[in-house]
Amino acid sequence: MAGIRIESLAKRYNAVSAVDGVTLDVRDGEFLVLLGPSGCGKTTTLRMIAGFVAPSEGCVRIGARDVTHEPPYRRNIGLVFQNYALFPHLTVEENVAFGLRRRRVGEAAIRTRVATALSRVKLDGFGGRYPRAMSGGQQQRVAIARAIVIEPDVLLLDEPLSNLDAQLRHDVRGELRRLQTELGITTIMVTHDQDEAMSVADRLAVMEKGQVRQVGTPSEIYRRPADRFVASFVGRANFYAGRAERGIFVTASGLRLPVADLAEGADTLMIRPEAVGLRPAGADGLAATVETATYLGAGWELELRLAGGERLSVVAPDAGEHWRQGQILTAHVAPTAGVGMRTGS
Amino acid sequence: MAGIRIESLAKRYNAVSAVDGVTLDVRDGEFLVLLGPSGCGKTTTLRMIAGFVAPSEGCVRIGARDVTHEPPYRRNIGLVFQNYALFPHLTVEENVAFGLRRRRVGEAAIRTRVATALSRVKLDGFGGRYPRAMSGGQQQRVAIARAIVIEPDVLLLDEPLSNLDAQLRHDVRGELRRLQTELGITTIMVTHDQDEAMSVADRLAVMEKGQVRQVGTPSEIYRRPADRFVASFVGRANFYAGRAERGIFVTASGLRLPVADLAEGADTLMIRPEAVGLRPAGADGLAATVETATYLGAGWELELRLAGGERLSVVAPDAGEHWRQGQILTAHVAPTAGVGMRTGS
Amino acid sequence: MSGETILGRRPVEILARAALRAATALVLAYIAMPLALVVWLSFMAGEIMVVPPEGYSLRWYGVAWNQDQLRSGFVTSLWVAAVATTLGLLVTVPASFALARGRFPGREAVLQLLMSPLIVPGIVIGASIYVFLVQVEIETGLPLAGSAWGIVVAHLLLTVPWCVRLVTANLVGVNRSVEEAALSLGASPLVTALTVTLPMIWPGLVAAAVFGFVVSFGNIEVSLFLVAPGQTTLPIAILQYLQWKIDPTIAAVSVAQIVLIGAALVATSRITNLGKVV
Amino acid sequence: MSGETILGRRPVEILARAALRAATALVLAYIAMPLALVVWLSFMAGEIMVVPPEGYSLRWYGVAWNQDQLRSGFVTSLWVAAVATTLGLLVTVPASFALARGRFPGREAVLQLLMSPLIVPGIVIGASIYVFLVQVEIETGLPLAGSAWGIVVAHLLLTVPWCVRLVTANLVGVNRSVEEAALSLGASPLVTALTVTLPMIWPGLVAAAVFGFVVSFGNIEVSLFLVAPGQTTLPIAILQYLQWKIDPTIAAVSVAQIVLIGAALVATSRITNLGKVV
Repeated sequence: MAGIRIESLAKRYNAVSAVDGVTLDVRDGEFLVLLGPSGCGKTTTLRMIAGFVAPSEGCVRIGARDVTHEPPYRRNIGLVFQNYALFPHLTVEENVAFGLRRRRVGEAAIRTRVATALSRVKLDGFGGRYPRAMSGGQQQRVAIARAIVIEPDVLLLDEPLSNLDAQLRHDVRGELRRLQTELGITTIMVTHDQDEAMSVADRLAVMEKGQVRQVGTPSEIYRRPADRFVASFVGRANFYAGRAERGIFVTASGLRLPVADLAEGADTLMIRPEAVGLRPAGADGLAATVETATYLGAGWELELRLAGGERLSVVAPDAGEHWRQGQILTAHVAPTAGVGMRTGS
Repeated sequence: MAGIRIESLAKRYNAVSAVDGVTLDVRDGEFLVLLGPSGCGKTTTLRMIAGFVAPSEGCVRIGARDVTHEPPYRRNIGLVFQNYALFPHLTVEENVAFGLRRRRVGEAAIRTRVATALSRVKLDGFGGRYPRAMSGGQQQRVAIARAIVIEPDVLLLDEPLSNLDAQLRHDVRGELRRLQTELGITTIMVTHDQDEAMSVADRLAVMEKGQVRQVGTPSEIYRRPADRFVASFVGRANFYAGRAERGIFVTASGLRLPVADLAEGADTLMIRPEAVGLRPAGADGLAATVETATYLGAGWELELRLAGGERLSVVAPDAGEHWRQGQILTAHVAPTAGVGMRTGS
Repeated sequence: MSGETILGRRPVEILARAALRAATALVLAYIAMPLALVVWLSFMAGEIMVVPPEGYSLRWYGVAWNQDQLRSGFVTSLWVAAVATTLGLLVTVPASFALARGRFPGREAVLQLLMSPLIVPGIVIGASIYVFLVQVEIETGLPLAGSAWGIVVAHLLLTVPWCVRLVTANLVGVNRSVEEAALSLGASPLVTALTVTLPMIWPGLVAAAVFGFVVSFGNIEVSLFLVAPGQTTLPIAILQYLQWKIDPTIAAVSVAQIVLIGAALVATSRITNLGKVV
Repeated sequence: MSGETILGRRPVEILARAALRAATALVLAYIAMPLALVVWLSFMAGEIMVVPPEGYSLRWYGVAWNQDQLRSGFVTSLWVAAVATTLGLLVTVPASFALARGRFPGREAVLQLLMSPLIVPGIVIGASIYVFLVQVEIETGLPLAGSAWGIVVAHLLLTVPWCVRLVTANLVGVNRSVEEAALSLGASPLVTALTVTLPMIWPGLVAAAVFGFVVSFGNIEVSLFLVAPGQTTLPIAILQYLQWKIDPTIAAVSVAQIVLIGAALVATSRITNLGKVV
């Protein structure tokens, strides 16, 4: 077990930067998620840590070891791929034993450790099967067993849940988190799915255009996003341009919203759709008209137009009302609901 | 424009039924969604309506016309595919004009109608491009324009949003619904995504194993699902076995829950996770212990264990609390939150 | 292993990679050798090919050009290959549609049948067709056995299986929903094939035509019994010349042929990745 | 168009489909014809092949068996093809790894180079190698020009490009992340190639071997100048026989060859879909 330290890591292809100076410190035993849209450089970063991409600049340290120039097969990492990447010509048992054989572990020890790893991922009794005879979820569990059985210093997961369907994704992410906690293994996972990232991570690193925009715990990132990009990537958000005036945010159209903990100099206000309360017309708050109302079972998605012309997206739990286009109501934004940010642009 | 009537439609491959007696009435101008997991027969049903699969039994009527034995090119349908299926060797304009040329419409009329169709999907000025030079969302809008420009009797959509990323999917589904309402065209859409289905449909038909399990409006389906399958496919649900006793549902472990509108004979109680209220320990309700707590930004996902040993999944909005494993609290289930059903098994 | 993966830097690892590169270079040199050898030979000045050569000249290109047999062989080969390819494609395209789109028993067996030009010895195919044509000639009086049409009939057996395989493979690769879109818009199956499917696979059609042409142009075995004086294909004219005299003339002819076919292949590879299509 | 799509039932539509089916049947019959013709000829009783035949007999199989030249040609061809294929695969596999996995300038050009056996006339390749071997023989005194090893050297030029293309195509098709998984588990590139990659592509290796064998076994052009009395390949023995006499003996030999190669192809297609791999 060991922490990972990445310093000013960069990868350029000709003139284009895929990764542009990433510095990260992953603590021993921590579960860090690299979150970002496709093309943000998160996978290239992971592949540089694994040794499949040579960095143009910077270095990678695993524990005390500088592995920047080590080939992948001397890094002692466990790797899990989106497409499982099992060896199709080997049984489950032989797949899991592969890394142990390369390490010249004795036959008896191999048998014990393979059995333990398979039972950790709840696949006892599946050892004799071939990967093709298993479901996607089972295959991914074999891949996880194969990666952890070698007791790697770090576990790297590249979109491990993307090929699974919704229900399975929900279950396997729970198992993955449980397993990681049990083993206490330093883990980096790459994903573009915000729910997935939030639900398993100790800390998130949100990436865009080859750079890390913000690092923090899920609640830090969601509640106090550093910028517009982070705010809208980890959830939905309404943004208003304006200025801060002693605890009150004044929008461009003159709307005055009290905001707790508002830094002077903020020029954008972010409001999460689920932080807005809906009240009958005439109540205390912002008068609003329903532009579209979409029923989604568990709740409603409303697009409101405020008196000043601004639009406000609201997600409200289903409380039995039936919202209709054209309806007039009051939107209540509590002082704790708004987050001021400086866009710098 | 015309309604669609499907009667006892079935498709068998050797001994296996892909579709097993589906009867549906789609009203003129209605937006009906066929919702179900993969392999439930929804796509085969759509393809029988389009004429790409010959039914083993039953018939398909569009308006007054029995089209069961008509080839697809004489059915006057508009079809939109998951993978767009644009003609790669033709420009956008020529793609949209294709169906009009087959109908021997004059050149001047073609130009006008193509321009109108492209402007309906907000692609004015894109006529000269080739599909490969456009984004996925734009390509799908071309496909929609190509389907509606021929003024088809019905519009069939086969997972039209599956290839788009999350944000785009959200936008395009809104546009799709708006367009359908404007044109008043009878529409059947196939999807496996419950959110997508709920947000666009006038009515849903939930399918499983080649059969329709329930037909109804989104709120009918979500609030009063006909069976366990429907309940868990259109959202998440807790189920408890037990029996109804004059307005009170008694679970197997002896828990007594008052349920409004409980039919005698119900043997299963369904509770939606977001219908459960969370209160401090000792308050009125069911005593519960937190087994896992997952923060998801907009809210929390909790797994609770009740006093009787039952598990209860709860989805709660984020109200600033930090829920932890082992915490004791009270779960409040309102009488309107539970739905009794007869599993029949 | 990968061009990107970080490689080991231990001496033995560096040595192993150098050895692999050397072996690869050797294999490639070996493959390139005949091409280089023929070009080299064609420029040797002396009548007897020796190493080192007596000198270099272009004279053998002139000699080749003045050989009537080679010139007329070139024209015959060109004509035969062009006709066999065109006819081959014409009958092939509909058959490929039936094979790629139809569902009928024995479909797999038919695709295996397309390997048959590989397993029946070409020389025997030629001889059989010769016997057959003589029979037809005796019965009908048509002068088939000695005409270039006899060669075309035989060469169709070379071009048709290649064309069917290539076109079928391309048709199988076409996204079916694009065709279904055309059908839903009111195009009949025939109109769909002509306005949608064929334009989509035309790189495959070009590849099939070029490949059929090249195979027909270079064939010697099938033609051997079907040529007649004045109706000889180029490869057989070359064979006959070589049996009489080995000098750089033939190397010069080969270079001309290589340039012709090479140009066709390069032109095609601008349209389609032949290496992938074939 | 599709096997499933509901078809039009108007008379003209039904007629069009019938015409398409008829054309397809005709094309297939034409492709199957040489196979059928050769088998038919081999069973004709008379010395002169006429239609209708004088009768049927197995006598030509006996005659063929007793022709020493054909028997020894068969053995030589078998030996040459086996050695050329084995050597070909041995040098091909490492080269294919370099081509499929390496990133170096001119990689595309190299893949084009693999088409060269198509564009250099086989007869000229054979003659060039003959000239070259004679030179080597004069210089070194090794009797290469008249030996079967000379034929092997020439046939390697047939098998190597096919093998490189097939093996490279198969390597390109291997999911890279499976190899990366092996590397991450501690396997060096060499160990990964031997324990993961080669087992994954072995159907492709079998196909390359069979294809190389078949191409070498049937080749006539390249061998023509390299054979010597007592070291003649089967196709050339057949050619020599046919120049002397046309009777069903050769048809009988061909049927034997067809059965042999056909069996190899069928056996291979149990392992791999040859039609797809090639």
